[in-house]
Amino acid sequence: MTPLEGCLLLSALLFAIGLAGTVTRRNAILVLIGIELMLNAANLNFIALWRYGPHPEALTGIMFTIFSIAVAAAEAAVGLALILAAYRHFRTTNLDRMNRLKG
Amino acid sequence: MIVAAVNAGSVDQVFVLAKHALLARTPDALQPLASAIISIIPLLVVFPSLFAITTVLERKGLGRMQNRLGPNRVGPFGLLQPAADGIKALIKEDVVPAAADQLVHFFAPVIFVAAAFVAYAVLPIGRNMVLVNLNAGVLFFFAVGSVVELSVFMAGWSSRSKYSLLGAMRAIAQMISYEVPLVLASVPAIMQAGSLSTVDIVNAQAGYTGIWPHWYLFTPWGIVGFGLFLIAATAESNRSPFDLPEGESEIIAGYFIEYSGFKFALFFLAEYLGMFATSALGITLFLGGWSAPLGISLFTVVPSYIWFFAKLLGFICFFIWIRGTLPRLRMDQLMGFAWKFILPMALLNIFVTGLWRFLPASPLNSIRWIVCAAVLAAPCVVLSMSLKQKKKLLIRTYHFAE
Amino acid sequence: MSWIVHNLWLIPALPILAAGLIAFLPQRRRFAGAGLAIGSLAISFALSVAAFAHTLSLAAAQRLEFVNVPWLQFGDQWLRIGWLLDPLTAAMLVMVTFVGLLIFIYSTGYMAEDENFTRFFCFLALFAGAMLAVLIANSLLLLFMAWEIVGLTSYLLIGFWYHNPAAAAAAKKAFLVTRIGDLGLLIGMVWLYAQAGTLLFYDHGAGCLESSWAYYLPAHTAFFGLPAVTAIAILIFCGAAGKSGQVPLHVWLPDAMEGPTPVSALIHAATMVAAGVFLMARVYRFMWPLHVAIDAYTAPSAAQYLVTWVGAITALFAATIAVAQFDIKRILAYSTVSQLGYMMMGLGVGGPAVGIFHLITHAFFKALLFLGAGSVIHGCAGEQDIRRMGGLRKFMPVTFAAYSAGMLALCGFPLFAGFWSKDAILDAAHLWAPSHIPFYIGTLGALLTAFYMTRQMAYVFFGTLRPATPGHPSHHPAETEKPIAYEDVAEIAAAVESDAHTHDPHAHTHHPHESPAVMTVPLVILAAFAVLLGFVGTPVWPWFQAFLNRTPPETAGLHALIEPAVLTVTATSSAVVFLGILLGWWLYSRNAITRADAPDILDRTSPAAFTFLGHAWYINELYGATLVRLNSTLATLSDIFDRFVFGGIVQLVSWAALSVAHVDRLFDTAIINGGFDAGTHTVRFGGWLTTRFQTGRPQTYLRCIGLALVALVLYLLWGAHA
Amino acid sequence: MTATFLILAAITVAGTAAAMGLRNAVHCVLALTAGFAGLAGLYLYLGAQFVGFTQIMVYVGAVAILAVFAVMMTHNPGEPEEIFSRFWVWGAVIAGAVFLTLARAIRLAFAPADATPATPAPSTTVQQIGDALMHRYVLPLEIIGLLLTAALIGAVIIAMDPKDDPTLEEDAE
Repeated sequence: MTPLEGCLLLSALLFAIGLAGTVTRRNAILVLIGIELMLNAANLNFIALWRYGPHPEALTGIMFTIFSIAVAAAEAAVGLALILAAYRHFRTTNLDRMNRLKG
Repeated sequence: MIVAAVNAGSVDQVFVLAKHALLARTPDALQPLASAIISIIPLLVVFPSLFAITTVLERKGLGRMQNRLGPNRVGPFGLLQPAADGIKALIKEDVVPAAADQLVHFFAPVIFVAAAFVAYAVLPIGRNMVLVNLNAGVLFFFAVGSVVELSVFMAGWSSRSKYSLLGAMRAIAQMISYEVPLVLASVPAIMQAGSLSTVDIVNAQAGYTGIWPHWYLFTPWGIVGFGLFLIAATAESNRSPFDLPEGESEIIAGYFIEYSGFKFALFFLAEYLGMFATSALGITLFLGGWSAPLGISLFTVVPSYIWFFAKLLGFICFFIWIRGTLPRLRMDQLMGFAWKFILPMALLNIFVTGLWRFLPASPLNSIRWIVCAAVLAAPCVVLSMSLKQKKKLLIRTYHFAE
Repeated sequence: MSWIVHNLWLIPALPILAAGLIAFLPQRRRFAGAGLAIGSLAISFALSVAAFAHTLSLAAAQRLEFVNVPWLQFGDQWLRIGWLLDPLTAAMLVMVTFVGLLIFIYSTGYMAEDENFTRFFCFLALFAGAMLAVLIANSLLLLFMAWEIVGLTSYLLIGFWYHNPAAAAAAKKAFLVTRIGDLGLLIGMVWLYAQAGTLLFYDHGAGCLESSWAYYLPAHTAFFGLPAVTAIAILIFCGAAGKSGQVPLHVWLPDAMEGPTPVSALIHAATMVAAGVFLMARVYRFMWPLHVAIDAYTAPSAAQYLVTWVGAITALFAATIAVAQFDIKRILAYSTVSQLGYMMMGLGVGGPAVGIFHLITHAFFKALLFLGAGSVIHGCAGEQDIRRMGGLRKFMPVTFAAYSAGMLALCGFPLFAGFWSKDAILDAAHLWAPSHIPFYIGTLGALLTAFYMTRQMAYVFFGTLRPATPGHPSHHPAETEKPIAYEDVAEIAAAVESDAHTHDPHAHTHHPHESPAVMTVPLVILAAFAVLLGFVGTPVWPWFQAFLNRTPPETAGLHALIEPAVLTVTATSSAVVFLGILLGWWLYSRNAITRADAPDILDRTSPAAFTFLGHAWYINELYGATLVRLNSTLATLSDIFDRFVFGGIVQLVSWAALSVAHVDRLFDTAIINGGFDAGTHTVRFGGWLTTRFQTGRPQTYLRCIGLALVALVLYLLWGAHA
Repeated sequence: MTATFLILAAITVAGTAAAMGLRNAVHCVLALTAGFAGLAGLYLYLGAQFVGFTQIMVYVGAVAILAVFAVMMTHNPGEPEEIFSRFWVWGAVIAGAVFLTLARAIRLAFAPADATPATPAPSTTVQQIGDALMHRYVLPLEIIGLLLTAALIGAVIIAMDPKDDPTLEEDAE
């Protein structure tokens, strides 16, 4: 089992964990975290494929990871801000109770 | 490394040579581990002792400033006071609040201290005396610094106490607010050196013109950057006048109220270590690290690590002096200062550094000087004006401490 | 053709414009409202005077000017309307604007406390404008339109206190009764248009009053051997009779006294009711078909007979009724009717000059009398029953003087205005070839006039004050029986007027008081005219008649008086007047009436006759028994017809429609709805199905996405294998 | 397949699994930081130094703190503590299925025979990354900068409660 394969399996596992958290947790913040996890799994894939790929000198993987980290940061900031606003409105972060469009 | 050791002064390189000698005697399989241990041990010894000295120094210095003697009972001139304190901390009962979150409560100081120590890995304390020369060294430093905040939060949250929580929140808010200017203030040096590696940065400042060193301090952006860095560092290490997190007067001791005994001592240690580390980074970035202040043989023969620690002591004294002098800020003043003055100035400073870099150096250095200084000075004045004006204060409500 | 003729239309236009403006004023802008109305009418008065002067400045022959403007086009020809200025118009203009102006001013005092002050002046101004339009109209159509507006304003003003049911009823009555007459007028107008093809009076020889038609029209005989023109004249007279309250259409005029007294004075005494007479004078030509030159001494036409007899009968009839009235305004109203009868009679026997002369003089002294009555009512806090007045000459001397002047003028006391004009009528009647009966009737009427006016004076101004005893005294045995009592009406009106005057500080004092100057000054002015105006038409110097007839005035000289025919008539009428006054004095003032509920003397002598007269010959009841009932039976019949014949047809149609609809509905429910229901059910099921997925929970969606991912990967794997 | 890799992988998986499984939200976040740290270690192990430090800085230093703050601010003692939603079994099953299929795909993608020679980690200095960012990837960099600015302002605006004092936004950062 090559290192690349290990990395890929690991990232698959991370992705699954993130997905599981996202679909099972009730707390919106943790759902957001699950999404972040899935993103990180993807990042790990990028890095691994860059590392063991045919052209390590081309920094594509790293660049993509950097950008995706930046995007993830922005996403986390906005997402958490949204959760705060929603909490202010619903007085809860429980997604099952946030299921009506009209306040 | 060997080569560097050879052509450098032997006194200067004594520790390096000693390390190599030790490594030569270890089996090759263990060499990496051995070298790591050999390099780490001194750090673990030196800086805590420096911490001990600093405590005495601070207490006595403050005492003098406040017209009192300070500790003078334990040992000659109370020099053994830190030992007494350490023993006291060790034998004291370790009280953990019943409601506390045991695990987190335990891990918080550990992580804190660990992070503080790890930060030293990239700090060159002398010629060829750096633990690891990462080519993203400065980034590493800041990354580790950011872990500190998390540990602070753990401490404050796990003790289940309003005061500690408030202290933690204040501390984190303050650290985050000042981490940005800290990083931005250090960017010019990185730009000028063209590298994130601390070693390269120091080497870039190693030379002399005549007797004057090439420290970044002696450039307009360097002065400004250093000033900003100093302020940000003071705040980052929760030192007075930015010591709101442990404001004895309002929230008794901030996030580690609920800690006692050795854990408390660990926090204390970690704070000081953090202060040392930040100061060391400042030295590395602007004060030419271990390089001598004047290019004369009388100075250059002095070993580099001496210079480094001398500068560090200077920093420490400066901090003590400040603490003894300045009153504490208010929260809104703190934040306003960070976001309305330091941040714009840092950004402007980066721009000016670029300017400096691309203006022709050789014929008319003075003109370059004047231009950059002017570009920096005018906004500085304006911003300080804007800071002066009175603003209406609102009642601050902590939404997270309900 | 001077400026004034071209801009004659301004005279009616200004008050109408003012009315429009006032209509938009808020109710509280009293001063602005009254100011607008009075100002506009004052300007109209000035213009009228200018017109009159202009007419005078012309030679007698061409004192006839007109302007015609095309109004609207139908078919290939234009319908034209226009205005004219001739002596008749000029005189009437001056009279109407002057009297109207005085009454407007008087109203500001009389209506001072009414909350609908501005509305009142809006109506008044509108009336004035319409009336002036009637006067200057050169087209029967325009005249008719203005005529109807006049009727409308009369309705509005009679019912001005619409919250009083009696007033509302009176307004309705006036409107309907005059409509009956106007229907005749309308028919006549249409017929005239059919015959003559134009409604213009004067149109350079083409107008329907001009010689060409005067020769042409009689050629057609309409029916019963009447020439068409005569028939048209009779129809037009119907309208005139309706407006001027001639028998049998007089019933609305006494009830019209429900309106505010200035209205009674202006509209129902001075101007509007005279419009009928004016109309007949305007179309007098139709009654003289065979002769171009107007000549009173030729074989009259049927229309002339009709006018004469109706006038004569009205004169006597109303006079008899007036004898037995107790409401001060009603007495005047009936005397108005009777005087209008005189005018008509004069018109019939003596031509326009005679009738219009009496109209002018009567306008002044009747307005004077009404305003005096209004002043009395005002002074007595809204009291209208003469039995509860008495001795007022001590309390309101000015009113008394003016009123007595008007009374003498009305009676035809020698040298007063009424004397000359009435004499002219009696003279003409006396000389009337066909019969002498109108003359005797007129003489008898004059006697009665003198009598009832004296009676009224005695009741109101002489004797002792008989204040209203609280809890109205049962007036009169007869009044208890009658179903609709004009006096009850009068009391309601009195109550309403006292309501309208509750702000008057003197309102509830039983102590009568003189009216303010704004009311008395017009009285004095009118009194002056009532005394003097007659002298423009004496037999000695019949200037006015000549003016109206557009003949150069000739001075007859004093010998005209002692000409036997004239002398006899003058002597007779004077004697009759003296006789009437003495009789009234002997009956009512010799032993003064002391108690409000004391029965009338005549009543004591012959109750039956008195009651009969008191009920105005039961004419109202007669109409109620005949016309109204006939009308109602007809209505019932047509209702039944409608309900069962037409209603049946409608029912059948509706049943047919219903049955069709039933079939349609069956089709609908069975086929169309079925189809749509099926469709909608499908759609709803689909919606329900999709809503299962649309839960609003992101996690559900993520689950679906996860499943999809699994499916995709599996598919790819198999693809890799294959 | 070295020990380092296994250790780091273990840390990462443990941390993330704990983050998704623990009851207390704060514990979850703390465990998450552990997981992220492990991930950063993996990056370092894979020779992506810069990315590793960035990872630590961004996730441990910023995102975790943010999440912690969010947890504190939205802590509602009144509401019942039910951490898993109703259909959590389904969710878990689906996640498991996803992992299994992916793993299967990966396993199939690598023929058991090929063992790629462990190439030495490519030495990528920060200078290279900087050059790449400044030349080849300058446009994405600008866009990212714009995005971050927008996100910053947007987050402040959204999280700011008009009723509250403006100092709230520093805390939300």
